Amino acid sequence: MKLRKVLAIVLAMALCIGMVSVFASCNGGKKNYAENNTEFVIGLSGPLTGGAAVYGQAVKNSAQMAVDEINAAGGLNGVMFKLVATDDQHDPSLVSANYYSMYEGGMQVSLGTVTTDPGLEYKELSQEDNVFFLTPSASGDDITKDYDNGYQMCFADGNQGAAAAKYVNDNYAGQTIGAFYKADDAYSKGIYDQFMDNLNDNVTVVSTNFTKTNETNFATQIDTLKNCKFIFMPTYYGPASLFMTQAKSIIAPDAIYYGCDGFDGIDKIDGFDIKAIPQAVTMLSHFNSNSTSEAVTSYVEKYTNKYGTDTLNQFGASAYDCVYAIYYAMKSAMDKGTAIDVTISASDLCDILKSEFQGGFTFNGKDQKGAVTGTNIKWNADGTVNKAADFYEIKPANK
Amino acid sequence: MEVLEFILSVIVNGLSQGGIYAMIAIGYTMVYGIAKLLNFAHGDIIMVAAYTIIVTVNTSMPIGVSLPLSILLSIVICVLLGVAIEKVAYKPLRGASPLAVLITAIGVSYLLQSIAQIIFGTAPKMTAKLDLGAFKLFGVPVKFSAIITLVITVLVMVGLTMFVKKSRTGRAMVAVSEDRGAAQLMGINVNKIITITFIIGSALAALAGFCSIIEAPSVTSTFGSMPGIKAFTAAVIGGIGSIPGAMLGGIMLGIVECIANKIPVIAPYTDAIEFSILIIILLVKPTGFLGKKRREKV
Amino acid sequence: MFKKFKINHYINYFVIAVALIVFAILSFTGGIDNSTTLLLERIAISIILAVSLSLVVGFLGELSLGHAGFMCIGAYIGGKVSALLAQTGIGDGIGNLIISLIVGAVAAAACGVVVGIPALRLRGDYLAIVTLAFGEIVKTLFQNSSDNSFGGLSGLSTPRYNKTTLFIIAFVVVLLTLAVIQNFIRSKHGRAVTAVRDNEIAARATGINVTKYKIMVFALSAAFAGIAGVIYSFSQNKVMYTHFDYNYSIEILVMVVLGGMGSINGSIISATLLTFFDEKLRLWISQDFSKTQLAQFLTTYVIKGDLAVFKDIIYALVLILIVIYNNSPSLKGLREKLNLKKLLSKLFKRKHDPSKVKDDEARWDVVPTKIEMDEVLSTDVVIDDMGDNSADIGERGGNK
Amino acid sequence: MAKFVEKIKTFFNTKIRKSTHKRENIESDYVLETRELGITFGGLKAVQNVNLKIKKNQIYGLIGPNGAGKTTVFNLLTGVYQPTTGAFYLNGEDLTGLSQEKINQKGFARTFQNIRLFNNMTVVRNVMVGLSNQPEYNCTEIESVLRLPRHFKVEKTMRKRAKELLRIFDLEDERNNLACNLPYGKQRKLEIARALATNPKLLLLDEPAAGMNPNETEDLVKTIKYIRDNFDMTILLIEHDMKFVSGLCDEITVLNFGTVLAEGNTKEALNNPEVIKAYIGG
Repeated sequence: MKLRKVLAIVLAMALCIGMVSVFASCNGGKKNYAENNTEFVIGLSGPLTGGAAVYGQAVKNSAQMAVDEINAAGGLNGVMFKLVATDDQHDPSLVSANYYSMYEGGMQVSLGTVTTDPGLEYKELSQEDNVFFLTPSASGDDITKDYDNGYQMCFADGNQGAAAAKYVNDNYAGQTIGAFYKADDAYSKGIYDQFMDNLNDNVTVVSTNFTKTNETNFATQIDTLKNCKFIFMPTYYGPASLFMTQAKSIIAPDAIYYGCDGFDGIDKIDGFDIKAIPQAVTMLSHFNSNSTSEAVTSYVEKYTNKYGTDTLNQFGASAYDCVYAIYYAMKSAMDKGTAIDVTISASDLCDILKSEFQGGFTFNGKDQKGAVTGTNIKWNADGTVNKAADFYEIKPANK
Repeated sequence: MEVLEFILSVIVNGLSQGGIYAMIAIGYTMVYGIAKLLNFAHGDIIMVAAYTIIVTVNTSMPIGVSLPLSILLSIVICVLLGVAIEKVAYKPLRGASPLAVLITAIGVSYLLQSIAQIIFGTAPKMTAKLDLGAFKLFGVPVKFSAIITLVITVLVMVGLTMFVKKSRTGRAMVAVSEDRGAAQLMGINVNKIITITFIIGSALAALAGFCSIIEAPSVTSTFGSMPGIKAFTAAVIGGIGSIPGAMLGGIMLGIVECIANKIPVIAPYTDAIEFSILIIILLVKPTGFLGKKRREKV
Repeated sequence: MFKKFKINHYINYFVIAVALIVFAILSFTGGIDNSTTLLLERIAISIILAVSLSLVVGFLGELSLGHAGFMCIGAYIGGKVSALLAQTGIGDGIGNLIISLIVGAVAAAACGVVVGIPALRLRGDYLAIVTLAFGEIVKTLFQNSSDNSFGGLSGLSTPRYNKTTLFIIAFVVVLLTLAVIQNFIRSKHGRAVTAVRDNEIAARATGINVTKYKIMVFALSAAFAGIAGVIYSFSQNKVMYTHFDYNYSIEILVMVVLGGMGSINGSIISATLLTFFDEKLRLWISQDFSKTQLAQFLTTYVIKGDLAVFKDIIYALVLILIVIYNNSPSLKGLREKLNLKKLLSKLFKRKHDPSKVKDDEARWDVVPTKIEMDEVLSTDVVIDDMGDNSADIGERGGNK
Repeated sequence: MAKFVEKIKTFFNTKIRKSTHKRENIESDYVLETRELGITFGGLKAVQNVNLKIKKNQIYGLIGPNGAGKTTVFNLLTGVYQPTTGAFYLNGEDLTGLSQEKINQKGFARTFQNIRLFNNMTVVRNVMVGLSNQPEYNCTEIESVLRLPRHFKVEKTMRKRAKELLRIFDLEDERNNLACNLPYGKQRKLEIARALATNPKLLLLDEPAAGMNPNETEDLVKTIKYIRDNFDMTILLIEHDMKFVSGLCDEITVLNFGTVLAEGNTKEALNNPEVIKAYIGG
């Protein structure tokens, strides 16, 4: 019995010491975690697995592509960039672990999160350490609110909803229109709420929504909207394409689907033949993969060659621009004489970038040839983006 | 008109959705009755079937060839997969605690989902070739897919009932589920019966996958989990172990789901309503509608 | 009095307390990172969940798949109380914390009683699906709550407790949980509960109040799950209902089963390890592994999704292999050959002889739990269901 | 349709059945007295009109061929089934319709035909479970969880008492073995010890000698007599072994097809031609 006790105590001690040595390998406090960096580290937290992984992968792939291009061209004054992407599965509760592992692993600047819900957690964490983030696609209105370290590359949901409401007010006064959105998604719900707020009273809206991330059967929703001639769809393209396929023969063939930037990529989905949809598909977006502008065609070509068309969408395009925007903002600061060392702390870099983004920095893509998601992009004082949104007809109505 | 429309759509959509649940539930209930294990990976077999069908249909073959081929292929693949799972993951655990088997089943389910993600990525796989259109019945649009599902369900149920009642193997299955030990003593090869159960269950899952696909032609790696849970609920409502019970439970659940979805006020609570019905039924009748009471002898 | 102190009963407190003290000192001297404190918080939450579920699964012998539901109630109710208190004079200090913990625990325990009632009539898989359904219902209710009650679809905003010290509180709660649950198990009441698990009919015939104990165990287990939920809500800015789906309940169940059912220490160890590796593996794959040649090769030629999927594959495979290895009847020989305990006792030339074991040293917590299928299937003696199956009543056959 | 109505009726009947019996205590000189005790399953009258009268310190046998309803009587007396007719009394106190736990606490303890031990618990803890309802070992959950002195006191005295009980059955050395690892004969004994631990007034033994060899049986006879003498116990037992019954029981009741065939003095009852006929067949 004695042996057992001794053994147990020894084991316990060993376990304690082992745990301590594993955990406590570095000393903390407010320190500069980037002091051993040999590259500029860009962080990203996005859904790489799970239901929303398409978007996370698009962002990760595109950001990696941009980083590789920058490095291939010699980096920033010879200093290379490195992208660190972590998986948050679109679950806000995983964000803090991701954030700290990146921050304490030397992250100096970040792309924030891919989606809005985790983004709200991310913004709280990053402002404590003063880490700059420019998110490609977390479009919630609250993402840039309250603090000054967060910026968006995509349109804020409120702006998109208001723009769509204006379009409907102008064209569908006195008529009944339909709306289809994902009720538990901050992006979809945010746009929808703003849309409803800005809508005139003389437009009647039949609304229907869904909540499950992997919902594939929209029979009920289609049934509700079957008499509408104009359907506003502030959802991502995945569910939208399913809706359209299933509604093909139920919704009137001369109806119009109207989406926001989440629609982008809908014509590229493998197995979804947009031409077989009789209705017109339109959207308001900052990125159109069919655009003929040089920046877009070159991005689309490179992305498709490397990753295929499955994940080609505005998320990725936006992320691609984000990396370049950060790159050019840093460059611009250096050109002004600000020293940016490779071991600069995240907080110091954040202050530099903040003054750039608020001091009239204009981003116009690689070599000033226009960005993938707009031209002459500027940022407002509240962190939202200031660029033009285009109205695209992805596919006209058949006949 | 509104009332007619409501009733008609509930009948058609509810029955077809219920039919899908019923087919999955039969798989659950048979495996449970005979192998005494809760095959948590059953829902993921539907996912495999759905991927198989979409990939086959998306090839350049004409739809007249690829569609029947895809159904056949999905059934074959699912049956092979089902048997393989049984042999690799469940058979070594025969005689072990049912909880251990349940955990293994959960592991298999995770494994299938992750493998699907690796092969097909996370973007939904879709097909444009499986749109069957709709027709108007009393002015109400009815999808052909719902009709096909209904036909398949009826055929499957009649066929299965006949099989269990009339064929030797079917009766042997009933015997094994009643009393495995006694069946073994009577010369029934229990291992063979369990394999056959998995074959039938997987084939039905493949058919359920086909029916789901023609209704909504898109699949992701988690395609089967919620239908799986719902079908399990249906099997329990009907009395787990009972094939007619699974049919009854599935169809009931489908209709409830359809009605709940039609009424906007309660639509968000659809899942809660379905699960509450389950709890209430079990509290009133602890073995489900058609379940057998097994009492412990004192 | 000291003679009564049985060290092997208290070794787990000892280990956790030492670890806690070490980490607390490190934390006050600035020796650990935020990522580590976060991980410690998560580990503490997992331990509380696993130990409390182990009470139901391991000691009462009932399968529960709704543990995340209780946690959800704790997180939402406790979080809401904490948010309300933060607006009043109490602020967000330790008083707030204690009140929220208590309210969350009580709310969850009340729901535990509600789930305990079906447990009186249902067993095994039937009860499992009811608990699963319960978890999903709770989730749906919070999902559809109005914006100013529990935040509905956008989740409930809760005050985030100081993150450098929350793990200390969390581990103090772990110790408390252990104290309550272990003391409960190692008392006449715990004996009664295990008696109900082993043979409910005999327990009734021996005068055990089965109703009382079943409901008590469900309530106790739910209360601690609720406490874990409250701590979770302190560790987040926002509580989202999506976090508490049935997959999470299953994760907790896996911790309990891998730890060895009916073994509290096993649950603690497996909860710690699983949480640790879950976190580390996720970060390792997305950060370090993805830079390797192998990863490049895989992403280019083999896989279509992200490497992050590998975590799930590893998890699933390990799970299957461990369970098969531990439970397969045909591998019994191999297991016995490689049994660590036996090897150790051979090393020390000690033979286990039960007749020489001192009473107080007989193990409480490691029992070979074996739920017989027929017992699981039976809904037990429900007198008003006698109906028409009279054939199997009586002593015909006299089997045993 | 008629069948359906019938089903609903029986459903409600079974629900109501519990409340139809009104408990009334009687004057009785017997430890156990049953009056017109009977139960019907569906249409089958499993047991009817059983009138047992067992005096204090008696060893009373309940015998009959297979399927005669002996165990059903036990199940009725211990609350596993609720009787459809009749009532039973312990020292005149009506216990009909009480739950199993309550009946045990009032003073009936039983063993089972197919042994039901707490298999994954040690032998001594099996007995301690039996002891836990005794007033002298009372200790609330709060006291246990907070480890107040009372908890330790109760545990200590309980364990001591459990060991004493085990010593009577020669099980003391096995006390830290798991119950499922005991040999068959010892499992039977342990079950009796556990029943005895609940401090009953009447001990019901369901085929205590089943599966035992002659030596063990002889031993058991001694033990049962010892229990009666030293614990001031009244015992009702079911048995097949005639030698065992005639050597042990003061009085017996013979059941066949749920009805009483003969009762009274052991020798006389066993020599009753009806009984012989029932056993030998005919």
